[in-house]
Amino acid sequence: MEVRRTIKYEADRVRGFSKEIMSVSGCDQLQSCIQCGTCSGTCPLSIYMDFSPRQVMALVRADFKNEVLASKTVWLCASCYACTVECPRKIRITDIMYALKQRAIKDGIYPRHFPIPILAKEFSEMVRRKGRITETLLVMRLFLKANWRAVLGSWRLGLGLIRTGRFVVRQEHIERQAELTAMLAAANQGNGKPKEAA
Amino acid sequence: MKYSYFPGCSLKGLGRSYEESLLPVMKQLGVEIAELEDWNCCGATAYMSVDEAKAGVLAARNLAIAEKSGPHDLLTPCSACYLVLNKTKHNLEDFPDIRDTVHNALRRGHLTYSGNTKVRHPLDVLVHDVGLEAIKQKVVRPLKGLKVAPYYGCQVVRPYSTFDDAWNPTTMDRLLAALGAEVVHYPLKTKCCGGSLTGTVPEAGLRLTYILLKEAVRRGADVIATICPLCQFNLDAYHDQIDRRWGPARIPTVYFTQLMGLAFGLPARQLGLQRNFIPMKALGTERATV
Amino acid sequence: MPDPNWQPRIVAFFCNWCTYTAADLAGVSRLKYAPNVRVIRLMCSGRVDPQFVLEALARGADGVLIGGCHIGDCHYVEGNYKTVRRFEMLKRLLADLGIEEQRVRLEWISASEGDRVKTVINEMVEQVRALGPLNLPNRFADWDREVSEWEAHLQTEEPSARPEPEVTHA
Amino acid sequence: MPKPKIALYWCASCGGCEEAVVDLAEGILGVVEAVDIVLWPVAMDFKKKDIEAMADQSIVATLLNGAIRTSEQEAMAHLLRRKSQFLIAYGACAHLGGIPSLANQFSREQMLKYVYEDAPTMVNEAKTRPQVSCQNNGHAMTLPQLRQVVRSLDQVVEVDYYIPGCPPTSKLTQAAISALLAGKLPPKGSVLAPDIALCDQCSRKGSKPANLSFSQFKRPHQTLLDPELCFLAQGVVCMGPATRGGCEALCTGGNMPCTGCFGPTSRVRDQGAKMLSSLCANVASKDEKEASAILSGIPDPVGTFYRYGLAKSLLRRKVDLPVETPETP
Amino acid sequence: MNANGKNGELRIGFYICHCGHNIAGVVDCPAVAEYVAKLPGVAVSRDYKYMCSDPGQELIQQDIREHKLNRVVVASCSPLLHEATFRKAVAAGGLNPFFFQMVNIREHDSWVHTDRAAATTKAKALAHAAVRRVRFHKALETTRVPIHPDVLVVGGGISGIHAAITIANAGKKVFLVERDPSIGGHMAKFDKTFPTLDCAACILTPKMSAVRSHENITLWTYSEVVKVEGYVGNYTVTVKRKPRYVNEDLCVGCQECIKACVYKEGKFPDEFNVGLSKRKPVYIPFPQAVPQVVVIDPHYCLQLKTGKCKKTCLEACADRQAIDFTQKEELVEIKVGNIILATGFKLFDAKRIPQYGYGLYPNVVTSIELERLVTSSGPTSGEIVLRDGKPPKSVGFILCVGSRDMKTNRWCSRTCCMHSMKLAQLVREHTDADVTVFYLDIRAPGKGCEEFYDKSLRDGIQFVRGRVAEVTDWALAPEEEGKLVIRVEDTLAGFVRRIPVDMIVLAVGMEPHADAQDVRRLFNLSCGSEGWFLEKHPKLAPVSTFTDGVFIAGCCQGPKDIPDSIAQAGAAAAEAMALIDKGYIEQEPNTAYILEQDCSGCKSCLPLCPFTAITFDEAKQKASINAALCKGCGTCVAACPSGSIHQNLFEDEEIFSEIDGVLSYA
Repeated sequence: MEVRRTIKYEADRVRGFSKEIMSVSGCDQLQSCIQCGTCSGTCPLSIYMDFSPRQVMALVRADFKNEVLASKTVWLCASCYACTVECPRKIRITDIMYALKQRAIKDGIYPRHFPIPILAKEFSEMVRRKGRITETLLVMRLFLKANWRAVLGSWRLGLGLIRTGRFVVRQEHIERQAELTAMLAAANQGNGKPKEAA
Repeated sequence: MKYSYFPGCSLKGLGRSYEESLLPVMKQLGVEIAELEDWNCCGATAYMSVDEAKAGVLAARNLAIAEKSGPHDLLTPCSACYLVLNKTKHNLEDFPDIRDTVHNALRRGHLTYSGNTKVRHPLDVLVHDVGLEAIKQKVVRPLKGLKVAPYYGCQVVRPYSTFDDAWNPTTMDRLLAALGAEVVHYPLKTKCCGGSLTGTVPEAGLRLTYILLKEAVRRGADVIATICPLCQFNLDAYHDQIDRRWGPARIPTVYFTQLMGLAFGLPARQLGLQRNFIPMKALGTERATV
Repeated sequence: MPDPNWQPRIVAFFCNWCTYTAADLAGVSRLKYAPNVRVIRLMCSGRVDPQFVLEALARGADGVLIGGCHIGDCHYVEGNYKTVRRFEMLKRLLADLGIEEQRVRLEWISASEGDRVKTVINEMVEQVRALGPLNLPNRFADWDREVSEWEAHLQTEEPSARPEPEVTHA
Repeated sequence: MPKPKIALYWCASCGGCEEAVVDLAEGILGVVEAVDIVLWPVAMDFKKKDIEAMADQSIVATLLNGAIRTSEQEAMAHLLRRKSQFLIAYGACAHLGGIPSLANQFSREQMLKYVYEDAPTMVNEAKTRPQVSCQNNGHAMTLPQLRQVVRSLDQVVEVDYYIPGCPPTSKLTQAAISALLAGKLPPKGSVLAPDIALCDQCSRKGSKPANLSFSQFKRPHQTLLDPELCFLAQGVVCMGPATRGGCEALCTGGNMPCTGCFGPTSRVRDQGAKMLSSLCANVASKDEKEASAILSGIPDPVGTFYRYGLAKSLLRRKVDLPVETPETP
Repeated sequence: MNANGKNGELRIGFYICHCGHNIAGVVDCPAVAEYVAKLPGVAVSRDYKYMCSDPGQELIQQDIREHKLNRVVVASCSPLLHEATFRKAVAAGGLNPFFFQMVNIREHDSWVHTDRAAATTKAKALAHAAVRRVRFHKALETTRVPIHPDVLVVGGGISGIHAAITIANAGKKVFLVERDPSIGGHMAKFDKTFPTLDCAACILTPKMSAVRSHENITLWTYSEVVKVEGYVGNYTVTVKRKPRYVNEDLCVGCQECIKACVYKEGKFPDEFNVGLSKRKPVYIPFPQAVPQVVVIDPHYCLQLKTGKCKKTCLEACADRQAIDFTQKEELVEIKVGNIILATGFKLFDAKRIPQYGYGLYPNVVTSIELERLVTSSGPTSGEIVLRDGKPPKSVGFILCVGSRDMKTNRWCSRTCCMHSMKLAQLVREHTDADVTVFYLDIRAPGKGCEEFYDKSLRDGIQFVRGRVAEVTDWALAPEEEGKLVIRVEDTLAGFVRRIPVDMIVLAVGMEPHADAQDVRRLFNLSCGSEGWFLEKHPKLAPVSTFTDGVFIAGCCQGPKDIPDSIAQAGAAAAEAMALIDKGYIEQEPNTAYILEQDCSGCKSCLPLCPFTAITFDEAKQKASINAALCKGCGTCVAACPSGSIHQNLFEDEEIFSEIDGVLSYA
């Protein structure tokens, strides 16, 4: 029988992580979480998560950065905002999930071969280059990156799309791409003022 | 009545039949619609997962263009776009930090946004601006006896919507009733369809879709009416996988605008009904073919 | 030149029943706010004589805050109505005499609104800080320099011997 | 035994106070009998040097009228202060700054520019301005310097007594002089007039209702003034309640509301603030907007409440005017 | 004005209190003492650990004697807390108590600032202000105003009842005014009470009849207070008595009229059974109602609505003739010295949380509805049944419905945990249903309550920690068919669960009455941001308010259980009686006065006084102030254009000197 030690030592905490997350616009309410579980109860996907949303709140508040960023939970959030609307402490849980996703991607800590972060990256890449998304092309890229077997898996779907004339192959794009690129570049410099590590 | 129009990527791709039905319906009701010049992807949920600042800028560019193009509200059919644009609007109001960043970036494109443009969903506009009475006027083929499950999905009613309740919205119910349809009590009307998870994590995403379909069938609906391209795709396109996993729960899912079109007597083809995987049987196609 | 370590000086007149009590509550709740405000307790905001506001400004206050019960809640039925009306005119008078409107503020804060005391005081301190010092005593001195220097000049000009005054009465 | 020496001098004033002295009529003769007038520019030919020649404190009393707004007036004030045992601020201007101190709402530059350039009646292409000093074929000519701030007498030199009014009445002047000569003077710094507000002696007092509140303010020219009824009851601002009596209610008797020339009572630090306070408190509306509309019937608070006393008010002057560094005259 | 009145040379004693660390922790007290020592007129300047302690006060008295002090300034906490204490000390030292001034450097300084330097500077300025101010203080006498011995109690719930009886037993006259047709309030609806499970009716009914029979209690039900004038000791209260169309003196509660009513069956929702049963237009609220007098409901009675009715009730009451359709609403004016408010609370409306399906699913009920179901006198005579009449096999209790929720009510309603456990145990008694309680935290701090929680656990009641997300009627599993499904995260087990039940009980919280704000205005009280009436001090004066002579008891001050309500009612009664037995109240001598020789008779002040304390003496042609009527607001003082009105304790000179003082920066 295989056993795993689950005890946590202080060294496992990444001090300041909770502060960092709470400093994100709209995430400060996390402080007043009472661990009631409304978020998990409301969440349609919590039943597939390794940590429930409530546990994620607890982990963040306790600075268990690595545990949170490595968990599937944040990636299973479909942004339906049910938790945010229902939370009795008015915590913007969905936004906290986003804040966590961003950090996971930044630090490269997220479950390997897990398609969602890859989708996110491919998506933003396509927007950055073309200004618009062409879903079918995006999905193809995703399958190639994440797991090419899926392409075979869903050939029927593909055919169906072609049959119903929903399979677009011409990449959509905007006219003033340069303008957009410049703006996105500017976004990096933030508000001009110095910003604390985020 | 005049509105700027932000189609969003889906309505040019997988969700094109949404646009195909929305535009003629609005035309019938004498609502003027001008597509936003050089609009870009709203960033959807995916971009927000990568970079909050850039996501804000993406969305704000559209708001800025809309504001420049005139004093009209911005009509936004896609739920994701509706949410993202509204969220950005709110963030710009609530958080100075984001505001500075975004304005700073907008300046690079010689754009400004002062927060005037309102982001509106067609459902909101149809029921509150056009009005049910005006819509009833246009109905030539009432959807008599058609049992419809009104499905709103998540992002139009949560969390920024101001025109209906987040838990038990009724706008579409009233609209469908006005078309003569029989509205099925459908308590899952605001449950999540699985979003992009249907593709990325089918065992999770598709199950949500399945539950929605099964419950609609169980409650005797002929068709599910939706207001979001992604919902429509998920509920319509995955039936064979769903059959394999949990058994059949076949029921057509169409855009509420398509039902309006039918009631207004427009031909089914013109409303893009032929693009459905699961076609609208009985009355639906019947009407469609006359 | 504005002194870098200048701090706004604000005199507050709080009514005994609502705002002063609210300030006590803020204390009991250990709320933290800027130390620039000095509170003077009156029984009612209706006791705030416009002279008090002018005196405070003339004596070096950079701002004056008046706090009373919400309209309709006055412990003395309608004292605060009188306050509103006086304040309205006082603001116009001050504007005519070159004192920015944000330097004087009238707020209704009920006994339970300790947090409001904190917010209002912090807001006001920042507003006044943004306006910079009023410091009338200094300005008076500046104005009168033309007199004092001339007086000094006259002294030097006339070193008059002062014989015994011939005190005369009819 | 020599008659006590008396000096009369005028600074920034209209001359009305001189008239008031003359108005003593035969009373003046009594005075002239009793005293020896050593300085009275309006009536007699004495020069500054004559006064300078006198020993300090050799003048028993100087009645100085007018506000102080030039370097020369300051010099004279100091000189007369030194030469007099009693310096008496005579009239509203010396007492409170008077009408001239309404100039304290403007900077010197604003005034000079208006008077020498912008005034419609002014023709002055060269935009010439008075110079403090100028050379003219070898002679240096000087003019007194106009101060930035108009002042009451006691803002320049120590004052022993005040005789209020614009102008003071003969009664008060007479009384003051006799008291002086009789050496029966109240404590130093007193205002030599009754310390009770005008209403006390106003003939219209009885006509004021007990429950008077204001739903509208009218200015005298906007209405036909009732000759008996209390002005406030007519919605016309009358400073009487906030103004020291002793004027025999001449204005209200002449069907004009009191404008406050006698200044506040000894118990009030700021006449205008007090009048404002009592007027506003009695405005007949509990609605902020409505009340403010009613109050807009008083378009010029400074001119209304501080017509004679801006210099001596708590704020003294429009506080944000630029301060120029004094040039030596 | 002579700075020192007739008290010879000025000798001020200054004392700054450390208040342990409360003040000294932030303010440098010795530094302040040294600073003040140098101010003119200061003879003694000391800092001390606890000025309000006996040795602290003794210190002042000693100095008054030894250093011939004629003024005393104490810098410590808020004058609202200890001014009286120190004035007594000063008086005991042989000085007029009003030669004293207090400086608030705790609530207004050390507790709200962290910067030691800034806080100390502020303390110095405030002290300086007081030292300058106190020079102008005069010897004053407090005036005594007699107290009217009668008391008004508003609200006939358990708190009001207890307060009324307590005072009446002490031989004082009490008016008890209740809005509803009967007293009894919420408690009358309860079956049993936690944690003792003794019968609510058995303990309440005797108290109710005691009210009815007590010779010192005047009971006015179906009545509301509409106007309150006056002040502590002398309130004039107007009470509106709504017409019940039945003469209270003639009706004996035989209920013949009810039997006779043209409506053979009850047709209208019965308030007492929270709509679970029906009543007639003519009714008695409930069997033990006090008074036992019939009410006729004008909204439903045919005669009163349409004027067309056989009036069978009149015939039934022919011999007594108690029924009187001509009755009109009447206003009664009473004089009382003290008022006790016990207006209670209202229950949270469960419809405001649609997720729980109240109003949508018939078998989702509120705790009070279940309460009525378990009561033997209730609509089902004690049977706990579903709407279809069958007993439930499983019942779920959802706690914190409308409590601890920023979207509805932030506060904890304090009783729902215990109340729900009580009901859960009763459900176990009456049925063989499985009971699950969904809770956030079980709060059972009261005496015997933790034991009660333990009993519930041992009774086999399931406890799931988690806030229920939703109640639905759609099944995902066979066992869920036809049931109500609760979706919740079992936060202790750590996963989401779906739990099917037959009946769901929502433990709805307490909230202030919808008209709490109006009532508050009526009695000139303050409300907390939530709308509960605000007590004068959360610890030291929990039943007093900022309006002297008005006390609060029970849930109108905040959620509480029966024992706490009764305790408060007792306390309020004691406070009122303390005032009554003293016989008078000392009035702060902060009244305004006019110096006759100064008044010009301009009449500006006359319209300003809401208490008509200012009158005009036509003979003298001058205004004068009646000190007995003056409340000391000072509005007229600020308004007197010639500065001829003064106010004791708040003289212009005192305030001007304070202004100068607070602007001194050292």
